[in-house]
Amino acid sequence: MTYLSFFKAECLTLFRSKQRVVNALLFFVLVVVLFPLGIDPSADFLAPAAGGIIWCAAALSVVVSIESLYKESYADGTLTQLVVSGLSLPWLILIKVGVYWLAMMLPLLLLTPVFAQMLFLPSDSLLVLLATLLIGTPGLFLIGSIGAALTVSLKQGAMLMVLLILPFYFPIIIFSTAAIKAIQFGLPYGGLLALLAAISLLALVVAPVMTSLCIKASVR
Amino acid sequence: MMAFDSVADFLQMGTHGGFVWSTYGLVLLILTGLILNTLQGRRKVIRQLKKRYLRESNS
Amino acid sequence: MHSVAILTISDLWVERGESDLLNGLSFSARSGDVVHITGANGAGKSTFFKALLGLLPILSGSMTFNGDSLTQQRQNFLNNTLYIGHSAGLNGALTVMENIRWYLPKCSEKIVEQALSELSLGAFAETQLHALSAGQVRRVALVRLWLSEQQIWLLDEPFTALDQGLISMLEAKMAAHVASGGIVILASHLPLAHLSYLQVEL
Amino acid sequence: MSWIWFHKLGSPKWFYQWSSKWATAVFLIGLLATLIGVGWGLGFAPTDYQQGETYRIIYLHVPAAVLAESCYFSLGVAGFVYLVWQMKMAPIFIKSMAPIGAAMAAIALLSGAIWGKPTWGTWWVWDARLTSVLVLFILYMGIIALQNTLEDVTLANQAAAIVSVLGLINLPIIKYSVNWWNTLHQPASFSLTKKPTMPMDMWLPLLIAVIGFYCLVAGLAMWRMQSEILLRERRTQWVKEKVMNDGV
Repeated sequence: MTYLSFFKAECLTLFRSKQRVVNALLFFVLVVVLFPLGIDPSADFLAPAAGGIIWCAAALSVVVSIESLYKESYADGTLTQLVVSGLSLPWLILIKVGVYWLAMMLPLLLLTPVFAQMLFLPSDSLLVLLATLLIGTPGLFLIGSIGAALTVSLKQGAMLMVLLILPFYFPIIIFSTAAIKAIQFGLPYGGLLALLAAISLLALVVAPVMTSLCIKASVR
Repeated sequence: MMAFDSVADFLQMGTHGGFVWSTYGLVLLILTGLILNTLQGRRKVIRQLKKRYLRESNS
Repeated sequence: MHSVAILTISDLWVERGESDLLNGLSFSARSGDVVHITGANGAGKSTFFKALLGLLPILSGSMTFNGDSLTQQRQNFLNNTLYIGHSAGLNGALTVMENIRWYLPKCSEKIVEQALSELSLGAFAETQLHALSAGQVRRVALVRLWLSEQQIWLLDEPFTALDQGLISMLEAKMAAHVASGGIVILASHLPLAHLSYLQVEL
Repeated sequence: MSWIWFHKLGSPKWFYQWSSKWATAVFLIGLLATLIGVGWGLGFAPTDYQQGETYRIIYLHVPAAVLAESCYFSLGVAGFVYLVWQMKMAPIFIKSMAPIGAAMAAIALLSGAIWGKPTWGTWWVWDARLTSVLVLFILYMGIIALQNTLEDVTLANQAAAIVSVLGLINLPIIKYSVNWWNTLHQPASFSLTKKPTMPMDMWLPLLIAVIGFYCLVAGLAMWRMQSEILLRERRTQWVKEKVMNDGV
């Protein structure tokens, strides 16, 4: 096994099970739709809330779908093979999470302008929204990966995983929606994007190591 | 030297006695629960271990 | 030339849940050795492999690899080791060929196809693994084993779901592997028919 | 510097014996100090010129809030110690401390809400402090849930340690972000810190109550850790003798 062959295998596996990604995206769409349906369809409410709605929907669909990231490899023994492959487990995890991020975020970023339009988000905010998604979601995926590894050995781990991980998403959601609010009020938002980047970078350093510790403890 | 003139005043706590006293009641409840839970957990562990050791020495 | 012990285990104890396992297991393996670990269910055969691979902490005892502590040589050891456990460790979404090529990217397709047909899997090269039967999946794991370059094979119950012909075939492959300087450590409740081996009872 | 204390602390047997000597005393001191502090605050401290008598909730609210955060900090440190040195006592500490911390956070939240109604006219405001204590409470519940769900002890240890450490890294970020978010949404009109400095005879009982809570929590934690030690070390001879001979 090499890092490259693992990367290829991951891409192939995800491509074969694309329904998983499609489901997560549909979930995202449904959560977005819930807000106009459940609260208020008028532009007065939606326009200022649009950034927050899209972010909440994104965070929820990430946390729900990433729960099964390691489930199948755990069941079929490939996770054990990764641990004993002699390659560095944190790097393999980074590849796995990275591939999943690409597969889910590319379509999500393409969907976002459509929903921004439907939620009456002013067009100058759209770019900031896309920037926050691009910078902030790696943090969501990396933190989610830890949660997925924590609960990989549980059959009914989804709820526990959401309970554990969602609080760690709060800062990312707060800074992202704050950046979108900032541009709507004509305030500077660069600092907020930098904060988001800092959180994602911190997660990039910490999460693969933590995930690998959990996985090593789980596959025994 | 108490800050209140009478027991009635003390129980009244100005205008919001209900709030103050219900807080104290709730906290008392939670803390007692925690202490009882701690002591009971200890008894349970010891009972459980005793049973286990007795079974072991019998077999 | 085969006198130097590559892997030495001495007085190994591992804690697993309620009990201490392995009973101070000791043996040493030189290149060319087949070590056959036997023992009742729950005696710790799988536990031993997990301790060897660093998945379980050891309670006491020592393990050395090429004369150095195994814990310090872990990476080196894992690079020279191929472990096949109870589950085959193959990805159900990938085809047979993709599975093998994922583990062995340097192997050419031709060689893989040859090995596949040897195990009568030739027709399934482009079949996704979850469409195969348990026995077939087991055989794919064997293909991976045969094409690997690792010196040490760690096989946990390798004969499960194999018929008599395949068992003899696997034994022959093990014989060939140790003849070329390899080491095989296997745990199984079956005796080996066609091999000379070092038996370790747990 | 001698590291012997560190190694001793890592030994469940040593800790059990050491804490047997201290747990009850510390708990009783805590109980006494809490009663003195709270009683003083309730009956003898002067009336607040702004809030009247209602402010007396502070003598429970502040100690609980302080403890909720201190407990979480200690969990994070224990998690770190476990991940780095695999010290046996660390997961025992985490498991024993999490429910106590959760109780403290619950007290802080409830007393805060009840205090809020007469002073702010509402049970809850999305104030930075309240929100971050709420997050803290959820984090505690997460750790407890994780410990109760994972059956493999080693895995549960590892998982709880990891979540604790993550929380330690994340708590300042959460606090900062919530603070930030709060100032964006509404001016911080209900800040405790903005009040004029407390007179001596108001904060002295508060100080005593805080110290009392600390001791109370320490005593409880020792007892809970002792039970956990007995359970985890059940296969050792000393636990067997302890349980069978003196019934502990």
